Amino acid sequence: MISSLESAPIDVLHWFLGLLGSFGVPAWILAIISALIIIGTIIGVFLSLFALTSVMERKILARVQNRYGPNRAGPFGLFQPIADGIKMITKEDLVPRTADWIVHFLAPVVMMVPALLVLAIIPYGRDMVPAELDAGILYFFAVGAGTEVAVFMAGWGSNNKYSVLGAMRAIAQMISYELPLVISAIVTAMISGSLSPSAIVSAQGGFAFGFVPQWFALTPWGFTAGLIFYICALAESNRSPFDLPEGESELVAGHLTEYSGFKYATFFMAEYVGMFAICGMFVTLFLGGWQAPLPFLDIIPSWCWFLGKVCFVAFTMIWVRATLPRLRIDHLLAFAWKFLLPMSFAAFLSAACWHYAGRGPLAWILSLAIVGIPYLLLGNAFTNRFSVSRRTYLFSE
Amino acid sequence: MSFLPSLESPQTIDVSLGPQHPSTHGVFRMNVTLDGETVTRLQPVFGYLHRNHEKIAEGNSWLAAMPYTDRLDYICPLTNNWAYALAVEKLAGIEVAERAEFIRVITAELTRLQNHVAFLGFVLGDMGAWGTALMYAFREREKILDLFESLTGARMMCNYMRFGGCRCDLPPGWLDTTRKLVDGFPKFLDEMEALLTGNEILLARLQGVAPMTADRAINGGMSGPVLRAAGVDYDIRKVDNYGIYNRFKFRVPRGTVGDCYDRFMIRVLEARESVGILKQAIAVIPEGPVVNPKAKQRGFRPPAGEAYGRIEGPKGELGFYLIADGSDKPYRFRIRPPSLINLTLLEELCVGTKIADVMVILGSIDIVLGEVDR
Amino acid sequence: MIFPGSGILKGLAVTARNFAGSYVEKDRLTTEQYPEERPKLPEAARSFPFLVYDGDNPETGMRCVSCKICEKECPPQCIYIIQDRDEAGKAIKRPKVFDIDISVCMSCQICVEVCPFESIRMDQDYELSSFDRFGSLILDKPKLLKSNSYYHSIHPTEAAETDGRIEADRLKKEAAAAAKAAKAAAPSVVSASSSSSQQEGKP
Amino acid sequence: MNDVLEAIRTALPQAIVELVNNPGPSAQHSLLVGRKDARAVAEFLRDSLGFDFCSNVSGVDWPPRKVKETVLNTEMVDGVEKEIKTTVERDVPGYLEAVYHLYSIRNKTGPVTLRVRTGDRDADVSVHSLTPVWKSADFQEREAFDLFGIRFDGHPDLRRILMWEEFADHPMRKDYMAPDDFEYEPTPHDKILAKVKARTEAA
Repeated sequence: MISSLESAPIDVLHWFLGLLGSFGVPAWILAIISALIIIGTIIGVFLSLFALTSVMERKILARVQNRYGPNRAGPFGLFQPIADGIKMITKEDLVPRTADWIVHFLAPVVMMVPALLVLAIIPYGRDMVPAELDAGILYFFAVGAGTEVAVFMAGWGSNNKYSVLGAMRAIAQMISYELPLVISAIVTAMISGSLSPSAIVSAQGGFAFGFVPQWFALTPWGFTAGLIFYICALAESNRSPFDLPEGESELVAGHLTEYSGFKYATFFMAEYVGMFAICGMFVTLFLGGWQAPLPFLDIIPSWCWFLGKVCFVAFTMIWVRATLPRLRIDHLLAFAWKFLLPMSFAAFLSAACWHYAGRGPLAWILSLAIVGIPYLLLGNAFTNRFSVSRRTYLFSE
Repeated sequence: MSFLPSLESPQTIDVSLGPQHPSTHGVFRMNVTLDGETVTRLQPVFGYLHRNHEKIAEGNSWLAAMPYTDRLDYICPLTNNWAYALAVEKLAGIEVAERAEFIRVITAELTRLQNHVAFLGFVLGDMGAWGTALMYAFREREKILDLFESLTGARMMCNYMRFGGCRCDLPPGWLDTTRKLVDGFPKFLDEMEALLTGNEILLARLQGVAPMTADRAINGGMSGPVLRAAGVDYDIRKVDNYGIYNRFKFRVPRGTVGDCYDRFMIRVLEARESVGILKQAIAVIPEGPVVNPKAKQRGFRPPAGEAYGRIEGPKGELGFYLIADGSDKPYRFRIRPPSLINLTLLEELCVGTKIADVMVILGSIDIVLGEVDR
Repeated sequence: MIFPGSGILKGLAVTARNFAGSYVEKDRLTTEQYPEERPKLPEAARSFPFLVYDGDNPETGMRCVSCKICEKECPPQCIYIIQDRDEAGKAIKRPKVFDIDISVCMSCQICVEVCPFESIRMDQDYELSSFDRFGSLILDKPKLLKSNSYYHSIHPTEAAETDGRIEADRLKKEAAAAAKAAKAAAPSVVSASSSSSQQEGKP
Repeated sequence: MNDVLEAIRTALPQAIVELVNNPGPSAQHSLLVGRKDARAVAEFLRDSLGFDFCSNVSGVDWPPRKVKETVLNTEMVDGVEKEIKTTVERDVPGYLEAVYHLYSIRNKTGPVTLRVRTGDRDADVSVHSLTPVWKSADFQEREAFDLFGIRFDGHPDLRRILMWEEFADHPMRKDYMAPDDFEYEPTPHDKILAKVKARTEAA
């Protein structure tokens, strides 16, 4: 039973394909059908996850802010996404008269495509990778960069000043954060010796002392690289505190100002799917992918672990969003280039030391020092650079 | 892309921030010229909420102007009431009942508390913190508004002060509820400070942004927390000793740099001082009538003359300049709106900063459009 | 600052505490779930004015004598009164038309304060929204008139005080009338009873 | 106030400055400064006497009026007028007035009230702007210009502030008549309303 639950999705697929095969369907059609089923399942899972998250995000934000959140549509407000969807679809689709309507129309599509494409290489469970690419990570970042074009298309095509400002910000931000994002991901590839996500996940298998999982996030270099990856993931998916392109309080809605109705919903959906993809990548690279955190928890199927971890990371993103104010554009860029980039190099070095110092206590000390010292130095220099200081105030009686 | 060329140069774009904009605190509008993200010119445009309050008041009786003052700075109606009542009392030489003076101090300091905590929330909203701080602030403000409702009958449009006193006495148990709230308030301020004042992003966003020297602040007519943040020790509660403020011990905080962070922190510190004043006032409030029985409300005709009365409102110096000609209507009714005059230096403060800072600077000045446009 | 990022972590701790606290502590969640939960209004709460009548008949028990002081004092001038006249065209102390435009009214309570006949009072009904901008927001006399017992149910303390004042007034008037009656001859009894008839019918 | 007046008179002997008595209980007397001397007096007040804070600038409109007795008159001309006990009607020409309330933040004193009068309120409405002296007068002088029509010469940016640019009149003047249709604006709903009206009339 356990093994069947573990491989249940694959078993069902194989059973279905076998059934079709017994009717004499040629193999190449079977391959296409198989791919279509996998694609359909993934899109279905992620879109329903998106629907669930859009309501959970609002509920979590509300609870952080001591409110109830949506609780009118259906039990606990769970049908809220359906209501939202109906609202979005029935709204008028406005296109400004002076907009470049082709670009304006294409932007949400271009936004959606890479968000869905990158889902192909993520290992969702044991032996559950839709497309087993040897250079999966490379593919992920290469395709993921496509969203930048979409954001810029949206900003430029709208012919709105707020949109252009938002698009300019988005380009500056995404390109700056792409660099530390990739470098921090490369660190894991370096340790595990492969660019394939499945190989990276299996490199994190096993337990030290029998109960401590050997996830990369639990090593000094992996923690640093993971944190950098996480911060960059926030920035790449335009989430608070890096939501400058939308910049609600400054730029109204940034590149989305002139979008309404279903186009807006597509953007919204793409952003959430993109966020899940990058969360999935984060889980794959640093949190042991689909592996259970403790040996005896193996009884729960691996794909459940994967989804659970993704949801946890998404929850922390919502939590961060509820807490932090937005950065300013110059701080944002300085943070990327002057702090995150050097720190990701430090993580790089630290990982190298870890590898060559034998992954023992010495390696711990060395790699901790290599990331810790730059962190304190750089961090303090960085905060002083922006004259961040505690102040004393004078009182007069 | 076919923007109209900017007035300044082809390198810049003109953006009209407002009057419909998420964070201009109402229908304020700024015509901003941007060079990239940097502001090179900023021109405030007023009047979208103008209803000529002064003309309305000049056409009504002296008493009938009182409910209109609620609608000036609708976040803090009770201090507006007090400023008007104070000016009229100066004009006609009316004594204020002893108990009413205490009630005025208590309500005014409660108003200051709720204004300042709401301010913290609004500034964080302007910085894009998704309303978390705002909701915490409103959670506490709600309790103060409930107090106002049980005292005056309305949460925001209180219409409570009268010439020579207040409209009605405190309901039974009101002081106990207030004491409980005041005692719990520092805990809430601690929570707010833990959330906000150490946050590196917030510090980077506020510190060093738009500093103001003391001389410039005085010449520009800044008042209230904005003036004190610039390092000027000037609190009308201390200087004019209006009401009975000389009976309470409190300190006046002042900043050193005069930037957004100082303006932000001055509010937190002032809220803590207000808690102290409230505790003292609740402890010693005497019994007695709440309105001077000699003061006439209906058909009130002050002797001919003029008076300028001002108080330290939560947003700054709120003054009323009244001219009476002996009739039952004000001859001239002029409001000195702190929100409007504190915007005098807005352009100076904003030029050279980023567009995101404009919202923070505007937020740190703390305006309410009801008062700016009147 | 020794440990960069500590302020952010502290902030995250505060929000986490609030997130968990909102499920546990009742006073963190201040929202009222409106149509199901209704706020308990304090006695002083006010919405829009209404007219008090004594007894059961709104027309005869009306306290309003159409003195038009409220009309004159109303800051936004939302009260409109026409005095009633008998067949002979003589003015009688009763309004024929008494309209309050509550789309203009700003709930300031000044009409209540200036009314010398304890007739106009503030209601607490806040569910007044309607689809008709002009018709249903102008309250006419039948809509405005509400019984003294209703007044007692929304503002018990204030209503009791008002009744006490009216009672004292009546007693004073009766005493004056009695003194007058004692001073003069018999026929003045009739006028004494008629003068007090306006304030009859208190619960 | 008298010592301020003395100080001005000693320092600026050629300036026209006179004390305007305030008969009311507030006893806030004011200084009436000649139009040409306002700037010099203001600079002297700021630099030498320390009145560094211009709190309030307000316009006042005094339309032409007939003065018979001292009863209805205000404090502006009282000091002079009271002595003449004749019942002859006298025309006082109308003028506009800009009133400045000054405080000293350095010395914590004030207020000193400065009044500057224009000539005829229709033809000759300019006074010197004090914005170069106190920046805080900027918006307030614009407001006085907008609502009263006082022209402030030397103001850096004298435009309407509250009313829109195309607006012609000055609404705070005493003789301003508000148009009675200012809330009406034609909307698409007018057609619907007309249709509804036609239908109800037909029925």
